[in-house]
Amino acid sequence: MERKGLVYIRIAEFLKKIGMSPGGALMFVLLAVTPLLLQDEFWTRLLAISLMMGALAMSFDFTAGFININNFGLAAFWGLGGYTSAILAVKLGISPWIGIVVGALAAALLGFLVGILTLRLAGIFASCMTWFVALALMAVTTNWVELTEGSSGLSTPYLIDTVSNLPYFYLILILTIGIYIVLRLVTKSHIGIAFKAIGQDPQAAAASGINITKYKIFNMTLSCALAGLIGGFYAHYVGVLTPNVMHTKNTIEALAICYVGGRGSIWGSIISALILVPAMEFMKGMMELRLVLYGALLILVMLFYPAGLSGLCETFYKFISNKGLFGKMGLLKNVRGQGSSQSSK
Amino acid sequence: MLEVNNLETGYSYLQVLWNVSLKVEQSEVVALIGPNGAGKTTILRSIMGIVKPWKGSVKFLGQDITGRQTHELAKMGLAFVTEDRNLFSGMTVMENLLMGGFTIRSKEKFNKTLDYVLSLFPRLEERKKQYAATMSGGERQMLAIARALMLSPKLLILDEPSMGLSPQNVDIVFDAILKLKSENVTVMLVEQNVNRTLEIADRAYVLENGSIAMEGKGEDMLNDEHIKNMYLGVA
Amino acid sequence: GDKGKEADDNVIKIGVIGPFTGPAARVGEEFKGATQMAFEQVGYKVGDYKIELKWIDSESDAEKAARAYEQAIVKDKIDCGFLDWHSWVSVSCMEVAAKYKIPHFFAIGGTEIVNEKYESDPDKYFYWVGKGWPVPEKLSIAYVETLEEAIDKGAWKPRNKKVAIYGVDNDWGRGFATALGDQFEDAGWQVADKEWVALGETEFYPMLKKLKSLDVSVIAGTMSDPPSVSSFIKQSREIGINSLIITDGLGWVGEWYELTGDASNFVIDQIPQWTTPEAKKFSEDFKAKYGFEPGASSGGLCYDLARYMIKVLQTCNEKYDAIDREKLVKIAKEEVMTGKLTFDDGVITKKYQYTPETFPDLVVDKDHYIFPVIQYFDGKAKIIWPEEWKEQDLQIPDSMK
Amino acid sequence: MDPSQLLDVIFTGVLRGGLYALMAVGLSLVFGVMNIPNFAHGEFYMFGAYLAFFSYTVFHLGPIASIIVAVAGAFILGVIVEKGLFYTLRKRSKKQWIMNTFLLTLGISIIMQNGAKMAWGATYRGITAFWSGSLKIGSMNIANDRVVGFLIAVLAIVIFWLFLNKTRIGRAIRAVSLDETGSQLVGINLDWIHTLTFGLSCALAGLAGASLLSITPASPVMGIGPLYKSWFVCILVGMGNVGASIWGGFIVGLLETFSYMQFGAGWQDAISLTIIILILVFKPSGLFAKKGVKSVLE
Amino acid sequence: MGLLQTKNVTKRFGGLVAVKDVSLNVEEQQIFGLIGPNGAGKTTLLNSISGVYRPEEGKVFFSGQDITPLSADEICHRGIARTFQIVHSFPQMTVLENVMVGAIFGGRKDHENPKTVAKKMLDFVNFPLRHDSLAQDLNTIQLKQLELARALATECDLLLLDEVAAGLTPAELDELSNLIRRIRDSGVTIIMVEHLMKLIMGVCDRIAVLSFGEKIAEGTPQEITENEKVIEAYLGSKAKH
Ligand SMILES: Nc1ncnc2c1ncn2[C@@H]1O[C@H](COP(=O)(O)OP(=O)(O)OP(=O)(O)O)[C@@H](O)[C@H]1O
Ligand SMILES: Nc1ncnc2c1ncn2[C@@H]1O[C@H](COP(=O)(O)OP(=O)(O)OP(=O)(O)O)[C@@H](O)[C@H]1O
Ligand SMILES: [Mg+2]
Ligand SMILES: [Mg+2]
Repeated sequence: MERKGLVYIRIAEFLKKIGMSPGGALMFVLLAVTPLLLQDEFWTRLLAISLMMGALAMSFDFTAGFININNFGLAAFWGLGGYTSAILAVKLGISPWIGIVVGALAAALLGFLVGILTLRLAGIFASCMTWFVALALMAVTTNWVELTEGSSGLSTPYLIDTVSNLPYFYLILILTIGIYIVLRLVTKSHIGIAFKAIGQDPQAAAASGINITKYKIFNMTLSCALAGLIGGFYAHYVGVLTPNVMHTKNTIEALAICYVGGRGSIWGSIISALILVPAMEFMKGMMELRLVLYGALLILVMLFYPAGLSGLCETFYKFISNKGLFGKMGLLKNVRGQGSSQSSK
Repeated sequence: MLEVNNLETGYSYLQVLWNVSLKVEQSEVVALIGPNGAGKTTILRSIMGIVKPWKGSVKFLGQDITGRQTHELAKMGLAFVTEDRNLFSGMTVMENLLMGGFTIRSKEKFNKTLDYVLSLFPRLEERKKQYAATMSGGERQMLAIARALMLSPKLLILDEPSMGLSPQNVDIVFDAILKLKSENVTVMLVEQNVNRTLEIADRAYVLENGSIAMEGKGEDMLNDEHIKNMYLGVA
Repeated sequence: GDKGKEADDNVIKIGVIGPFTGPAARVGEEFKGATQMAFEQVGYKVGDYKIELKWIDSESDAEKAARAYEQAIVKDKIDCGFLDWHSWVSVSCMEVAAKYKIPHFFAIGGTEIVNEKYESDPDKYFYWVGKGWPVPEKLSIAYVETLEEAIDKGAWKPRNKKVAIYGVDNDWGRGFATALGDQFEDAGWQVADKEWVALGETEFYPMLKKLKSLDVSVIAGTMSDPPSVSSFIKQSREIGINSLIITDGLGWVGEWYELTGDASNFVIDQIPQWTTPEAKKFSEDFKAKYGFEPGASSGGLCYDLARYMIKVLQTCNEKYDAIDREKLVKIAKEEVMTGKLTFDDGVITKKYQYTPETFPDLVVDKDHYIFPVIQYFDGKAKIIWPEEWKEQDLQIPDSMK
Repeated sequence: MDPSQLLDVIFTGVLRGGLYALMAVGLSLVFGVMNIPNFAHGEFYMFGAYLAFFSYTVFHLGPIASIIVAVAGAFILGVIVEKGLFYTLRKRSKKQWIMNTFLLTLGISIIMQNGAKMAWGATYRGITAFWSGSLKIGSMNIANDRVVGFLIAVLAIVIFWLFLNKTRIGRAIRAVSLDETGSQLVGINLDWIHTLTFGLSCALAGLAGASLLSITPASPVMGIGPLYKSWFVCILVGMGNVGASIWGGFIVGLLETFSYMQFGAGWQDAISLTIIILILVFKPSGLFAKKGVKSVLE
Repeated sequence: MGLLQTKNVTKRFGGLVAVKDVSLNVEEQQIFGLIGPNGAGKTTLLNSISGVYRPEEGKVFFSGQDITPLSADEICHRGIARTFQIVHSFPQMTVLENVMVGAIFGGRKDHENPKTVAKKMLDFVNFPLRHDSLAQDLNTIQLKQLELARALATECDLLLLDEVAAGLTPAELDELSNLIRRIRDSGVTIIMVEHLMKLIMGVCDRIAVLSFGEKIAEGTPQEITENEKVIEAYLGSKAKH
């Protein structure tokens, strides 16, 4: 018993170090084996896409939930990553594996510039600035036909020469876990506190010695880089890119996932993506009604539980721990207690 | 005129007031004093319907006004100058006063009130065209009181009117209150400047930890040991 | 795997891809109506087989379409696929069809990118059996021929041989208009200007003023969405454009005349017509049934292709006495691609036929797949080309004479 | 660009700007007074267009009557939405108000778009013209509908401006936009003003949709374009600044027409957006914003 | 030469000259009072020192170095902390985290554990509530204490206080003056803006008076109370101290 407990604590400590709670790790493990158990291409694909949207929503959350700028242009950075990688592969024959990284760098560069552009802006103005940049980027992508093939679409090579979805699933799973860990580590560190301080009161943040410029730009750059990375994956998974990937409706999808998941938690985005994306898929037969329900869901969440899923979990957790339910399971309480107080920051 | 009976209220789950009862009679200046966070502002807010009372009732001119909406109360003649002033910062001084007279329909009456208010605060007359946002703290306070007076209120409620004002401006505010008193305007006043407040107040209540701890005449209070220790400081 | 056959042996499931929701939902509705009407005629039966249609909503999005398609294959276990719209949807779904070796018949995503993909690996992408719409340049040549013929015959003396090209800014518009421009140039015309217009744009005054000042004899191009196309026509009249206007796709949507009114007089279009009695009947039946008028090249073409599809099923049943996925692939290879199995009972065009040379495109010529060139007058279309269908000569507005 | 062309550009830009201004005024008003960044504004535009279409073609009302029906209908729908949703949310919690209401309007937009598709299909419902014929102005013929549409827009804006500035209720709306508690304390019924404001904003959008029916036929997704454009305008001049959004409408209209002419239709978005971005870089809170002064009207 | 010097600082807003040609010299370990009528430019002067605004003319020297061109956070790193007249806090963070922000980002690199610093500072200002309460649940006075603790957590050498006493009862004022002295005794120089004469006269070593942006007087409390100009412009004839 003792030994087992120790091992458990060791694992929990390691997980904590990389920004994960035991529950989260368990979830990822479960996710990893699901396709093997299901043996179903459709499910594998659905899960891969859900993870991809979850990862995108996480990078959205990284700005929206921390420095309080809703990046309405996220889809354009996503698309920029995809297009960069695709163009490199198609026009110059560069391997998509390298292309994806270059795509992420390109998105990071633009993110850096947009970070500078939004420096002096606050709230809805900053969001609109990112949005306008995105719309302009989309217009350029559409019109620069020599490079992008415009709206005819650009046929892209596949990342992995296989007919199975499984390798893609594992790739995006690894990407998602990686992104999750990076974002959690950053947001749990002092940098995360700086982000939140800037998001909540920039003037006080500056007076407390936080270099707003540095942190804001860092945040935008990282968030956009991650979106670009996921974009590269997308481009070489689907096999065709049109400027439509940059459309605002894709940003809105990520935004909705993030908000339903709960802002500022990072993990809420993954959970809500894993619920919302499949749910939308299974309601497909309902045609427009499905989207009406989707809209209604957004409204209900905002009306009755704006803190989203993660907020709900936290309330629930507080409720349980107040009742002392975990008290009886001493060990569990210790570890979980730490995890949760971290995540509430 | 105003009667608060057994009022209890708070914010979300936090109860702030316990069984508060107080009264203001016609043409009185009634002061409400107490330490920070005692709940003075909360009492005023519940009178004005900004915070909903959980228990108890508020009566004004014999009518039960518990839980009425703020704008209805304003129409009934209750004017409230809040701690935060709540000015229309994007409007000029003149427009703020114009809005203060929102409930006055008669042009004549409006002009009369305006003249009266401007005569009380000549500084505002000079600054007619300035945006409220660009005025300094003292000027804003004057404007807030002036705007409240534009309602021709039956009862004027002031929440810490001298807070953040320079001594000169504090004088102006207290002079104005005295002037209002001499013109038989009923005033309910929350102040930290206890000394001067008790000097001009007919009666005063002391609020501590959400309930009324003391009640009495202004002058009597000035000489009370407890008050001296707690609120007048070591002189 | 051979999972497709575990279900009821006597049911053939066909997955119909279409943009049933999203920005092109209107096309999706026509797809649905026309496909249903075709299969109703055979009572959803071919031989002993019951036919079941599965609607696969592409939402006009490449990834969503591929996912939906994969779901239909894996979960609904469709035996074959049918139709689609948008080339990018074709490109991503081709991959899925190849992966599961599901034959997919007569997709309408027509532009070059689809052909390129097919040609990159014909064996792999063969499962994308034939396109229901050829690459734009094969069709658009008819316009140039029509005008050249008119000039040759002296029916029209253009003041110059300048043309301005315009197109809606998407795969279709760019592909079509570029091809058209090239064809005009090949015929000795000068392309004075090219304009790309955002989808849904309804403001053309600046562009039209520019075209007017260029003094071209012909303004030719395409726009696929009704608000744009009707605004374009109306505004060109308001501006007083003194050129022949070719608007490919004006008639694509049923209500065009309600939107443009008489501004559409003299406009030239190339579009399948409800010419034959059968065609007219289809259009009327459709309207009676679904409450709106089908466009000939979405609803009508889809109707033909659906009946071609039925013919494929019937042939399969006759030839092998059974229908399943593999047999359909065989039929595709042996009958459809070779040009043996054709469909010549269409309401839109004479003959649908593929040959190994043209594949994945249809044979496009006057005897096969060709749309007549028409000119509109008071909401009616008059065929002005080809010769044998011709109802009248090309008319030139008085102002241009 | 020769002078006559320049004149055309200005003309078209102004015509176009009228619509943008009309839409932007409503958007700006709701943001200024209620702090709601309304992403469903375009859907009320669409709703107005449908109402006008059915009134005109099915119930055979005259053009003016059809437009009035549309305006009234959009107003009523706006009132219902406000009372049902925003009012409810306001009573529940005002935390993170702007972003929460943004998502709320997103939901409304999705529901209205798809609801319209369910109810009326994806078919385009349009008319040739309310007032057929055209007006010759200089070298240009301009369709009567366009001229009338423009006049309606200008008239509506002028009336609305007078309403906000010169009437008691209009001033109350402005006051609410500046300080809610303050306005209650001077006797303004906040809930009533909020509902009225949202209704009016929707009515303006409905008016735009209805009066332009002959140019853009009614369809479920028709609101997206005008929505984007009105957002451009509002951000350009400063969100919540109703007065300036009138000018902003014309600025954006002209900017677009100009880049359209110079660089071709496809590039107009890229060019005009770039210019807007540049302006924002140098004037971060909008062209007409005054430092430290939040104002609905100037 | 003192710790902080402003040399002919002028700050304008459009046509309005909020601070006009003001020169101050604040010695180390001094409590320096800044008074003046409402709108005199006191807050603006503090803003110009702390980097919120950049003065149009004049220079600010701190420990002999020119800090005029620095940004707010750089100035904080140099060792100037401040509180705001209208309190600024991070509403969705806990009290402890609020103060930790100051400790982490404002302090010198080699400080102790930020959490310890934060706790120490909260105790120092006698913060009355639990440290895990959210800042958004505090009242104004508690917020002011919180802000003070956050400013102190940056381990500053110079502390700028803008009307921290507004709204306090006399008893609380006594406590505050003690606190301010204790801060000074810990080695921090203080510039405070205040309207409450009793407090100012009680704790300040030196006082400057602003009126319409200009410095009209400077001296010991005694000198200020007796200065005719000050009485006319600020204290008012009724002042009885
Ligand atoms: N909006 C609010 N939400 C939650 N709690 C509040 C709110 N406003 C005040 N409180 C709490 O209610 C209590 C009473 O506050 P109130 O403002 O009425 O006190 P006060 O006597 O006016 O104090 P002061 O002299 O500081 O103005 C305080 O503990 C305060 O923290
Ligand atoms: N951002 C600004 N824009 C325009 N004017 C301003 C701005 N900030 C301050 N002012 C003006 O500058 C002058 C000085 O203001 P400041 O806030 O410094 O006064 P103060 O001495 O702190 O007054 P108080 O004691 O009332 O706080 C005032 O007239 C004020 O209206
Ligand atoms: Mg109070
Ligand atoms: Mg100040």
